Amino acid sequence: MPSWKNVRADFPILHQQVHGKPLVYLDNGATAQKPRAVIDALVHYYERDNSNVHRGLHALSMRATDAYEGARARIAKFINAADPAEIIFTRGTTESINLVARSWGQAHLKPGDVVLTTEIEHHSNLVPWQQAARASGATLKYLPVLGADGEGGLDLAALDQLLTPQVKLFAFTHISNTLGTIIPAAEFCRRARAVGAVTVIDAAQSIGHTPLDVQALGADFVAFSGHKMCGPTGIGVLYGRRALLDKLAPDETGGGMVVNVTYEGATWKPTPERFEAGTPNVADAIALGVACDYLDALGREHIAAHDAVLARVAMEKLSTLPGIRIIGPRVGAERSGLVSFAFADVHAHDIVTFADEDGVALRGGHHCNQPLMRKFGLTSTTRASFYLYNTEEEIDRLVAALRRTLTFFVGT
Amino acid sequence: MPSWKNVRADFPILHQQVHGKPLVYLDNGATAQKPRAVIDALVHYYERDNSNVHRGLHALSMRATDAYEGARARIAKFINAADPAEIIFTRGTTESINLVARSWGQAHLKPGDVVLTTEIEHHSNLVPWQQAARASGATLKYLPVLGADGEGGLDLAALDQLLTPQVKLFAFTHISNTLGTIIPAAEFCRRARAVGAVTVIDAAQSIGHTPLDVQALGADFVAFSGHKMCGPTGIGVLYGRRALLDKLAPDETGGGMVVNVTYEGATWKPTPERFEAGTPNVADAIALGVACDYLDALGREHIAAHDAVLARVAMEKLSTLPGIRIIGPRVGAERSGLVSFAFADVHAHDIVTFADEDGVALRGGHHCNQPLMRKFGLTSTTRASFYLYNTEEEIDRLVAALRRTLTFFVGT
Amino acid sequence: MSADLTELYQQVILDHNRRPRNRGKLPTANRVAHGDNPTCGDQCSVYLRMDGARIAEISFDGSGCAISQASASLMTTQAKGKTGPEVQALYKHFHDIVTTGNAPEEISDLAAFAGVHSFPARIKCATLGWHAALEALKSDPLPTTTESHLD
Amino acid sequence: MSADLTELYQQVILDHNRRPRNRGKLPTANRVAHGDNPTCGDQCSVYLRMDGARIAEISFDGSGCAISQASASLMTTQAKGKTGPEVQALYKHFHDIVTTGNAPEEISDLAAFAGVHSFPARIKCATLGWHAALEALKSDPLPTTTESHLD
Ligand SMILES: Cc1ncc(COP(=O)(O)O)c(C=O)c1O
Ligand SMILES: Cc1ncc(COP(=O)(O)O)c(C=O)c1O
Repeated sequence: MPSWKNVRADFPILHQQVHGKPLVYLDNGATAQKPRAVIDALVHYYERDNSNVHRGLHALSMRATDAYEGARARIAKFINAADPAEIIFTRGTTESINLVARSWGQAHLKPGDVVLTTEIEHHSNLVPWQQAARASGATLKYLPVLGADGEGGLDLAALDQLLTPQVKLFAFTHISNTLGTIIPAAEFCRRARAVGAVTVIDAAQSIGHTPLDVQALGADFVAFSGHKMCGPTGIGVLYGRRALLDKLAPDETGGGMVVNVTYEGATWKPTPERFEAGTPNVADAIALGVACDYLDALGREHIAAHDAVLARVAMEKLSTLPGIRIIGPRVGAERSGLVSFAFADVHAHDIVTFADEDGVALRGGHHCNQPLMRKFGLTSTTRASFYLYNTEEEIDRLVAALRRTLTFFVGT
Repeated sequence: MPSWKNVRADFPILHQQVHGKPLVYLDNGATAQKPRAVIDALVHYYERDNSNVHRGLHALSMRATDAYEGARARIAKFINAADPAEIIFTRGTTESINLVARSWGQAHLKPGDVVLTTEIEHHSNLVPWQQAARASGATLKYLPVLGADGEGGLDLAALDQLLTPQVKLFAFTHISNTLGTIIPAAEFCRRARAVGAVTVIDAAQSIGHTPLDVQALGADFVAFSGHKMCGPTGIGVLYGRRALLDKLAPDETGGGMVVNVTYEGATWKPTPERFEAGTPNVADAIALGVACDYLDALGREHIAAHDAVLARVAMEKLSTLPGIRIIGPRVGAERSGLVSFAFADVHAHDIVTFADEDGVALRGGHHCNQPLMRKFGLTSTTRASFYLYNTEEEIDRLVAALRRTLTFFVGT
Repeated sequence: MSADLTELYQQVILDHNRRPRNRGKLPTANRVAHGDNPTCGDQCSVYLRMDGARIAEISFDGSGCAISQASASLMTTQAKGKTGPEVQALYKHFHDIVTTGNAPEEISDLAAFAGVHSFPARIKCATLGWHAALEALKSDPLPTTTESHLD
Repeated sequence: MSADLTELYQQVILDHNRRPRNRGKLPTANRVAHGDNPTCGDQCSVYLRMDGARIAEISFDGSGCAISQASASLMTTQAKGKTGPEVQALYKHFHDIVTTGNAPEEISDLAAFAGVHSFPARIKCATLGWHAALEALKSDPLPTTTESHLD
């Protein structure tokens, strides 16, 4: 059983030196590290149970199938889905969103329709909608973000104007990977439902960081990645409300998702199989279920609280750096456990390289958020993103690394 | 370094008892087992290097990127691709084929065109072409298989008739997962090229079992899965000739595959990034590279020879069973390392359940090959499929299990 | 042979598998439904001649393993003469038996399938014929017709 | 500061980063090309005024890290007065330097970038301006025009 007392001991990767300094991993917005239990689940699967699922009647195949479907049920419980059949395994958030954009988009979007999204979306929740709009002749509109640095959050007044009955689908992020803004997702879902629009929530940044109840949110589709919630790479989930999935055509086709195939055509299985053509990523799905166990043992509300403390401390300490420009919510305002910032005279890449020398892993760039950067007059920021194993001491290491970099480049 | 002397020792999963009997794993056509080196690669990655690739400048991210791109280069070498950029990572064969069927199909197929495939395809190389043909108005045609049990192989004479200039794409399997037939893929590519048709080879069953040189084959696209070649689940490859990939539109869109994104639209990176939207399955790609090392250390020509011996022995011993009907090439003819068979009075599922009691893992069913089964007047067969760690003694265990089952049901 | 396997392949199951009862199309059927087990490709059609609310005649057709064939065969013998709700109630018993392994005394015939519960992957085989029967009961009556439409 | 980092951020690089040479649009340009580093969003435009086969004037514009800015700046000072093939040859040297870390004596100015080879992820930063320059050399001449078309 994991415990907050020695959470860092659960993560083998943290106990290494980078350039002779203990690693400070602050790139959790890109991907989270994996606890021993998740790594062990992979090893256990490949050493004991590995087999193809669904179509097998021998012992290994039954074990693999039980574990795979058990993971599906575990994840359904993790997000309080009403039915495990609402959990579709994908490669990650990006594929989940593409699946909806294509299958749902092709069936429902037509010229004159509006797809609504926001100005703060990750490319993965933006470009697929551009493509779906283009393919269908629908129009893509953006809910604006307020403030020169996005500190005002999304424009709720504009939402009233934008959410017309022409809006067929509203896709928005739950937590911004660049600003750290937490979006009032339940309210957005409620307002979208009022005009009959289907909602798609990009939960990539929230899934591992805060309790998430798809029924309480009232969401139609929710997309997330395993690798950002202590699970392996290569596995993710599309949650869809059963009533919608039951009417949705498959995206990919092939083995495992068909009932009857002739040389003339094929018929489809019900959800979730209909959306999982081919041999699934069995091992990683199982390990994702174990990641859910791990996070729930610590308590997602505690993880959220831990993140919030680190964000507050980081905001306070970073604000003291000369010339820093922090984007997203202001000091004291609610934000998730990440901080993006820029300096006029030092480029993010140089900062990341210098910080790396001090063992501090940061991300510098546009964070798959180019249009938003451009809106702020930036081309890149540096981002520090926290998770359950980070500490306040690590924030001091971050600030020291930044001071050293500033001294080198700016001389202050 | 693996060696043929103690190959079984490399595979932890083999050393277990099922129902009190040592496991005899003969379900390799469905998925192969993993050597220790592949499992270790996953552990090593998650314990030392895990990070998001491409967009990172810190130490872990550079290590992860190097390992991921190193795996791409390793796989390019494995199939003798001219350029690592011709290797696109996917979830597996099914997704690889869907990618071509959609991206290539949408761009090139129009009413009047013909897509040619064969009567022996796996659903994963069949249904996507039905869908592509339907979407474009093209016609799907099938190259027939000869003989009441498919023992005559594909009808080469009919190929002359069918390969008209209307054929824009020819998709065929390299090795049949149901018949064990080995297709003359190089000849098919040559003849397809002569009429200007693009070729798609489903190499799911051949990739781990025989040397495969995409340039020698002259293939345009080749699809395969990692899990059938000692690699992890959830990773596969689409090989595409550079000249074709350079002109191909992306399938999925999102982070990592774009050059420039505005609120109005986006531009794409070149191959392979263009086809890998979102965070890739980094760990499993790296482990797949290690699987290539493993197979090459043993030598794929030796694996093919080993498979051939087991297939011959199995054919001889199985032929002695009363009432057995073996489909595919006849005793003595060339076949890959798998044998599918049926009995008039005992259903495949009952056989698989009985064999499992004896620790022998078999597959029973339609093997994602329903139309072919129907053509043979069957609904299912039992399949024993071999790999590098199987032995002749295991075939004796198989035959004994079948005898016991027959005695029980038929009394002979 | 292990105890589990002996339990699974009870004598009554083997008997129904070797000599299926009420097998084949029913020329006089006024209800029909078809069931698939997509996992393995097994198929089962069930034909009913309803006489008012009761099943006057019943047959099944299809292909599958010993468990699915025997189950469909036994189902026809049990369902004959019963009403829809009665068949529904029987199925509930049967489903309990194959999922838990516990068979109440009074429905001893179906108890032969208790061994299925040790083989979860086979539960779908055991219930295939029942599902088709329940579907047939719910289905619209066939138009009065000759046998040929059933081909 | 580690030896690698000192090597990377040589004085000449810092100097070019702080006081970039030939920065900004070139009103009289008759060739222009644009380079992107899609990995990080860095951008660089290079403007040329060709006088016959030679680069009479050159400038760059864009945004990026110290390495990319300094490299583009230094590139402009090196390319000025040269022909296309001469710039090509210089780039070959430069590419060798940033990928191997070995700098031949005779091209000592570019040698400041030898430290890049310890930071493979930064090679694309160092070559961004060069790529844009080579593209500009290959590009079609701009129609005679005012400055405005370059906005
Ligand atoms: C010939 C053939 N093609 C395609 C596939 C599909 O591969 P996957 O399920 O890994 O996508 C398989 C394996 O199931 C196969 O045997
Ligand atoms: C907000 C957000 N959406 C979508 C994604 C895409 O997730 P993935 O790359 O795992 O598909 C990410 C992460 O990169 C993200 O932060």
